[in-house]
Amino acid sequence: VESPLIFEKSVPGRRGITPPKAPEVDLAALLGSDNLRAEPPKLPEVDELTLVRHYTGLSRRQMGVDTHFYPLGSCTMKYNPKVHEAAVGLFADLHPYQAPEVVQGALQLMYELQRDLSEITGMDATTLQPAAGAHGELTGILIIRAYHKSRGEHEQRRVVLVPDSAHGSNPATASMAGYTVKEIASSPDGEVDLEALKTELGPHVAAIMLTNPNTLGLFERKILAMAQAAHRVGAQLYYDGANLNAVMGMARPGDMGFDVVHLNLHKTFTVPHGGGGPGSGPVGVKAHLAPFLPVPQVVKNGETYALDYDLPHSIGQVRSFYGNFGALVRAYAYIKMLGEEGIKKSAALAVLNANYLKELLKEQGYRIPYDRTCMHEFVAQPPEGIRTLDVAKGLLELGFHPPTVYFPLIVKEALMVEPTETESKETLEAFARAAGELLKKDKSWLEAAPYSTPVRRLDEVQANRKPKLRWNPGE
Amino acid sequence: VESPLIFEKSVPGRRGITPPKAPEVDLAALLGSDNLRAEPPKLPEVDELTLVRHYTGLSRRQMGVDTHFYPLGSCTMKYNPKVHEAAVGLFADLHPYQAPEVVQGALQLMYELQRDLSEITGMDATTLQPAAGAHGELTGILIIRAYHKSRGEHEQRRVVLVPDSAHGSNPATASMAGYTVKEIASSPDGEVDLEALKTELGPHVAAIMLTNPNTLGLFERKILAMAQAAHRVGAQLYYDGANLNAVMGMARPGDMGFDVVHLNLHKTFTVPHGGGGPGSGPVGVKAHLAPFLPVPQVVKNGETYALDYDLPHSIGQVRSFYGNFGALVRAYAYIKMLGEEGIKKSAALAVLNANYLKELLKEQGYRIPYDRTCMHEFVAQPPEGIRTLDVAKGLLELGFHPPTVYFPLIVKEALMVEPTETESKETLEAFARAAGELLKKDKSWLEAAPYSTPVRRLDEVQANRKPKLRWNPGE
Amino acid sequence: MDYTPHTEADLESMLERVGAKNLKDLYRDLPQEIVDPPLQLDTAMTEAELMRHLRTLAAKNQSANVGFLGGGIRSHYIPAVVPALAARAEFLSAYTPYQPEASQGLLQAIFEYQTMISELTGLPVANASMYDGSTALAEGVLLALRESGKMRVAILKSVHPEYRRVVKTYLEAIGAELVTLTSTADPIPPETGAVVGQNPDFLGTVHNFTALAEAAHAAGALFVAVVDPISLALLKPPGEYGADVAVGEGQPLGNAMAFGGPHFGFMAVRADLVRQLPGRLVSETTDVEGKRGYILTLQAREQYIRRGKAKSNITTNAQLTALMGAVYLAALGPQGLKEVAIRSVAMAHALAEKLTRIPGIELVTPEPYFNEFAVRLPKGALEVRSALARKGLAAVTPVPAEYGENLALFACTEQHTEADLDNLAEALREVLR
Amino acid sequence: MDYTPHTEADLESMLERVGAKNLKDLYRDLPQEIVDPPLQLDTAMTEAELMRHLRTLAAKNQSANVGFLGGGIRSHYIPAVVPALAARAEFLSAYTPYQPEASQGLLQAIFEYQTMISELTGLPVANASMYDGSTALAEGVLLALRESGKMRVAILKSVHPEYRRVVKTYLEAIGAELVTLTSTADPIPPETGAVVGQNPDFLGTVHNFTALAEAAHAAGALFVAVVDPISLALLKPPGEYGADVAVGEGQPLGNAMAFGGPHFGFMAVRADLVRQLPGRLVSETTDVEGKRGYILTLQAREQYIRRGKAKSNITTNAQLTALMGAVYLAALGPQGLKEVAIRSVAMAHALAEKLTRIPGIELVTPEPYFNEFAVRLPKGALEVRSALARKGLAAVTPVPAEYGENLALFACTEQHTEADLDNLAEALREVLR
Repeated sequence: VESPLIFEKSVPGRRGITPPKAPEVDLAALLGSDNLRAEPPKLPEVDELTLVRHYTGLSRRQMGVDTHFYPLGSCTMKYNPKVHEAAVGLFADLHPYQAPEVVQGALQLMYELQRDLSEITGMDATTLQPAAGAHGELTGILIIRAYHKSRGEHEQRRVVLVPDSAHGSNPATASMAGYTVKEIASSPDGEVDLEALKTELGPHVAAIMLTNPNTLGLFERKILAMAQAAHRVGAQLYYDGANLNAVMGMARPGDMGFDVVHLNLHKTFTVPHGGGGPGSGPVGVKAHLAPFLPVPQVVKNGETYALDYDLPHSIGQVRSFYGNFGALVRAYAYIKMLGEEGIKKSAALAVLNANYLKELLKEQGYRIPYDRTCMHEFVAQPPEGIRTLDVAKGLLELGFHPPTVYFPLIVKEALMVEPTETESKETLEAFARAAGELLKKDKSWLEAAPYSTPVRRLDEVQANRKPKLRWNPGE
Repeated sequence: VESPLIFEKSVPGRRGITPPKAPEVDLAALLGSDNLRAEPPKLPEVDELTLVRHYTGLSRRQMGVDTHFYPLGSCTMKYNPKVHEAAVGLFADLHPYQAPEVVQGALQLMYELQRDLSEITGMDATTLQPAAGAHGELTGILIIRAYHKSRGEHEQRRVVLVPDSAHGSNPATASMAGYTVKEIASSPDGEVDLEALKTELGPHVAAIMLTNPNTLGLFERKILAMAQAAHRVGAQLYYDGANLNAVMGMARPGDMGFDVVHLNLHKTFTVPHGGGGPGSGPVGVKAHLAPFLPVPQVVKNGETYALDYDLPHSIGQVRSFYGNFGALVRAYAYIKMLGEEGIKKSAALAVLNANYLKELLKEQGYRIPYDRTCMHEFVAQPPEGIRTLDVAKGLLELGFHPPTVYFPLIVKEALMVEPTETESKETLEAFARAAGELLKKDKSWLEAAPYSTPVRRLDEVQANRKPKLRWNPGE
Repeated sequence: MDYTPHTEADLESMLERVGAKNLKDLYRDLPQEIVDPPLQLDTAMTEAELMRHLRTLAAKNQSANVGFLGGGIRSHYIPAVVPALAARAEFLSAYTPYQPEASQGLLQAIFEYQTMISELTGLPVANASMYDGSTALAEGVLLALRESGKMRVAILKSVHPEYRRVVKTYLEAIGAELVTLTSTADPIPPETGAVVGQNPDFLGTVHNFTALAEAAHAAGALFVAVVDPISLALLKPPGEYGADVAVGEGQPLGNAMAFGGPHFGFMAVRADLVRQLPGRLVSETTDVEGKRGYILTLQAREQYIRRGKAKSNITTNAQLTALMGAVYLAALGPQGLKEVAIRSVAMAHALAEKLTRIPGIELVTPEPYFNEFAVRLPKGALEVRSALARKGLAAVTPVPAEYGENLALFACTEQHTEADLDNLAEALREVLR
Repeated sequence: MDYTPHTEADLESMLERVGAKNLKDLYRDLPQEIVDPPLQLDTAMTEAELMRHLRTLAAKNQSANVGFLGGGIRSHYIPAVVPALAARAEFLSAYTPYQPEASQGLLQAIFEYQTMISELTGLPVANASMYDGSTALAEGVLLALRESGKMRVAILKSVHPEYRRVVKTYLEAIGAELVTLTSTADPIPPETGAVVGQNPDFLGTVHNFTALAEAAHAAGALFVAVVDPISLALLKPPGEYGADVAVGEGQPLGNAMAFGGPHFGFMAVRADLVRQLPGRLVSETTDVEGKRGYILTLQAREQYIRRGKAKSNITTNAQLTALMGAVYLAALGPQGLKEVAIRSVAMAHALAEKLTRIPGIELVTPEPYFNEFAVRLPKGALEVRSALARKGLAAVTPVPAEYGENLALFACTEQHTEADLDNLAEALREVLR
């Protein structure tokens, strides 16, 4: 076996870390003999060197932004500054139930971050509690729900409108909040069809969830009109912050007319994705929604920071404690280092990189279904007859992580490309050259790629039909 | 180019880290216009992400103990505990010229380490100043030199005796200290020929430098007699600590009769080798040599620790400040965690692993020129007709770092194998299987190996004839 | 400073290529009245200035390391290998492993993690992680309601109050009802789809939930157990006392307290519930050459495939912190974890004995308890907590008034020594004098 | 605890295989009277106990970060990328790259480092590193003596006193003589093989060594320059003023102060001196497929090949800390390094102005000076250093009496702010009051 499981390296009686000596105690007496487990859990038994080699070895079978260009559309795989990891270390030993007077530094950081995120999004108040983007979505939709409830309109407003190009988390969130989801078709220019939207709008609509720029990388140019139309019928406008990186500081959701916005700190604000989290999904709201934010909020009384649980209209709590504090430290560090100019410049260069790469890919023979100035990302298609999946696997072989594939659903064979602002011109050019080179390869080469990755194409059908979700001894 | 140089990734005007803003100053006025350089140094100009990808990429073109079994004889490539890196971080911000009363923790650590190393080696006093093993050798030999000088015997004692199996650093050190080196042949059993040694001994001999166990991995069984013979003629017995791991705590150089010992903290005491240092080479001495130790020594006055420069007979200073303090922290941590039992057990298991692997390799067809109970390492030879170099390169192909090759010089086609105590039985067995597998390979396969490393066999002759020692722009 | 690599020359040639006059011109499609607003942010810092500023902030905090605070987050020792390995750049800077050929490292690590959680909980299937313990519980409860087709949840009052608040928020969203049971003997209300108990509970008591799980099943409900992962080294796993779903907070497994997050939640279920699971799952499979490999599976449950019909909206979970949990479990092994648990238990019992010798302090947690217990203090808990903080001690987890007046939790870990306990007792004696 | 993986079963089967009764039996060949002596060592600690113990020790130290101490070691800011990249496990846990196919990462990094040192010093060849600045100087002087065939070294008194002490130790070993010059105008004694000057010197003064180098050459000696790497962002490189050998201390390049070590020394020489160089050298070459690669070269200079005839006994050098230096230089780039240097210079001059306004303090460093300067204090330097330490300030590098009474150095870096300078001046004023 090339990469044995840690369980397959386990040897009975072998030890890694030894904790401080446990005293002799009568566990049955202390805990009740009925309550004790008969068999210990079959955890791996390995020495420390074996442990180190195992996980170091696994890391070497893994691509990341630190090793490869990783232009995953809608994921904002920008560089995660190393200084943030040092920053987090300064706040590791704090317990959420310490007395507030001995965690003033942590509270100050959260307070300032609430304020700075409100400023960057153009909102009036922000909660840092949600643990990820989708969690922020749920929080935001629950705030809207509570708002309608407070006005006695909850029973009447049972529909959430979502464009057909939206991230799947939008309709999933609306469902989790008990709403009926209604999809709005995109118009041929890739934007929300304003007239179609207006047709669906009415006093039965609780909210419209929009991503702007949308998942095609296009800015919704009629956004002000959409906001007006929504507000005219009392619907709330929800901003999915997945694509905020395009307009970070350059155009604020609040100024576009949005009432609620969630942010993905792990996309826009450089919290490392970590292979799928932890992220952080703060939610900003306009003043009329502030009373419904989750508890606690961080407040400042004179020179002292405190946790305020006394918000009678709050939707309650969406997570234990105060959110993913470690992620907040990183986002705080990022904002403090960039300042106004750096934030705006980063957004604009994300847009420049995307447009530049779009031109290069076009030149290499890729189709651009919506070919106008894009924002931070764009959608491309391989030439007729070549499958997107094969392009993705071919890119892996040439040393690039592929873009997002087969999303958004409204574009066939979509490649959603988001280079981010931290990539250099040379990297974009190298990627475009590789993407072009693929189109000249034998079809059979392409269909069997990749070749030199730790494994080659995997049998997904087998995994779905007969999932094997854990190791079993003796197999 | 598969792995471009950082210079080849450089783009004029590109920036990585930005320091705090420099004020406008008239440099010519402040520093003298004559003193200013005309051209800036051509350092790389890269952004932070390019920097990160570059060095992360280089690390992925590198083997280490954390990735591979690395049984380099005489190098003691044992596991370097991760906790030591955390430990060092606690002492990073100390300046060597701080007032002693505000660095009492650092001084206490050094004081205790001096004491513990003396205890483990059976010596009376220890200096922590030497920066590496060879540096410790120089220090030790200079101490011996100063001792003879103090007795008026320096002019008469101009010879240092060194066995022919010794590390090259021994004769090199003796030369650096102005001595004439005289080699002693090994006897057929691989040990120093006691009679030959006695013949060479006399009032002209300043010191004998011995490694024990020696570089064949054999304990010098006549060590007590050798010490007696040396002392009888007034010569000092020097212990090269490169192989201390075999007897760490189990048999002390001081008890064997040695007068001076240097340690390689980066071998025996788990300081990471770091690709060739920094290491640390403390030197322990018997009481009669203590007055000659370098300055400063760390001393304890009551409850206070201090640096003592007042040693009138000292050889002086061999390095700025107090040695490689960061390495000392790691060694200190190691000793505190192991304690007496752990230290002895580690040594004994290093010996057990070596003997076990010796048996396995023998079984696979390797020749063992000195086949008796070895210490922490042993010397093997491939079967007649197979070159050691090819075995080494074949092992690389099979995922193992090879042993030390072509050393010691007194064994033809030597493979010096030191598994260390931190390797598991399974790893030793896997290595032996691979070593055996190689012997069954086609000769042509073996002679052309390795195949899948980042580069294949390199042209060493070209590098020696026409060394290219730096990158030059435009090449 | 920022992290963009663009030189002046780059800017010029790239802008020309894309046909824009300047950076702002890239935003020409937008309503111009909203473009480039002034922002009230602090002046940009260099890295050196940032770190100095953060050190100043950090100096305004007191370390709670080796403290006695609990309530779901505890100060266990984190072996240095855990952050050293989990922080490998490839893990840190990777996305969710959608391209399996590029992500075997993470995928294998998740597969191993799933196995470890399955072993701890005694349930056959675990997902790749949840945000934290509280949201894992909320999702576990939603799963039970989906499976049972009912809209009522009965939760023991002894479940962590913050967890109950989070569940309440989630249930309100779908109009389901949350009923609080004050005892395991309370009858289960009709139409209940999920019964929830915590073990050890919020006040530290260890339960035998066998009867409760049976009652839940008899009522047509699923039994959802909230468990502490370290306790599972010693205690009967939820799979053995009839839990259909087990969830918990992963922080004690090698994650820094970090003022409450990020950590990870875990979730394990009965085999037949696998297609109801929220979140990611990794399966073993083979590649075209027959080589073993790992891949995300059963993605039809997830939002990016199933959209409005997904089992949950969860997307990003807590992979890196879950990886830390896995490294921790592998570093300790079954014996190490057991020793951590035993020492924590022993220290907690020793501390309870010392504290209850102080006049005015009485133990209120029913026995048997594990590594944490509640006492009644003769003064308000917040006041005592502050007084101890002034002595440099992190202790006294305040207990909400619904459990009684002036209650406080004390938690012990394997880090504590007898001297630590004496020191706390002495300080508490002084504070209460 | 220890780091051995052997289980009881392993021990049993392995001992049997090697024919030993028990572990002690492996030492049966040794004189039994010396085997297994009792050792007086502290009781073994677990990792948790160790870290707690070390934190206690660390708490007895005061941080010198952003302090004003100098004398070769300074508190420059270390960008987080530097330790993050240099500490990659593959670098940390590798040996000297004797097997080039397994070590291209390190070999390429060293090749790049050699190039950077060559660029900084203006000399064409740099080795892979030395232990530190002082031993690099000692080895540089030995090189000059080998090359010149002479046995006398003339060193300016303004060279760091610790460096002079180390050189003295090395020279005594071979019976060579060390002569101290009090000024660059002093005549060079006959039979001198090496003339040594430091720039900026120990007291901070910047020199134009062109005339001295010429004089050295005229006398048949090599000129060895000791230089500060950060100063070389602004100052004329030694290769331009006639230095044959340039050496220096690498600590300011991204290495923590660490109470004085480990850091690295660097050494660069004229092209024709390459075969006299001590230590390791990496050369570019090609592999059997013509692919570019890197390899250790000219190993015939080294001890493990040449034994008694080697150029030095140096073996282990300071590869990892030199790598930190390389990462630092690449992170800053020419512009960043220049800005670090300029701000350090500006702050030092501003501080000198503030300090010399304090009654009783006078500047003694001759101008021009760089980032460090000496003043005469109205009190003993040790006393003042302690008084400032009590105020939490790390300042006042004591200057040996051979340079004058009551002298102290003050060093500035780019980390300092105007407020830091005012704060120090104010504290010093109070201390001297």
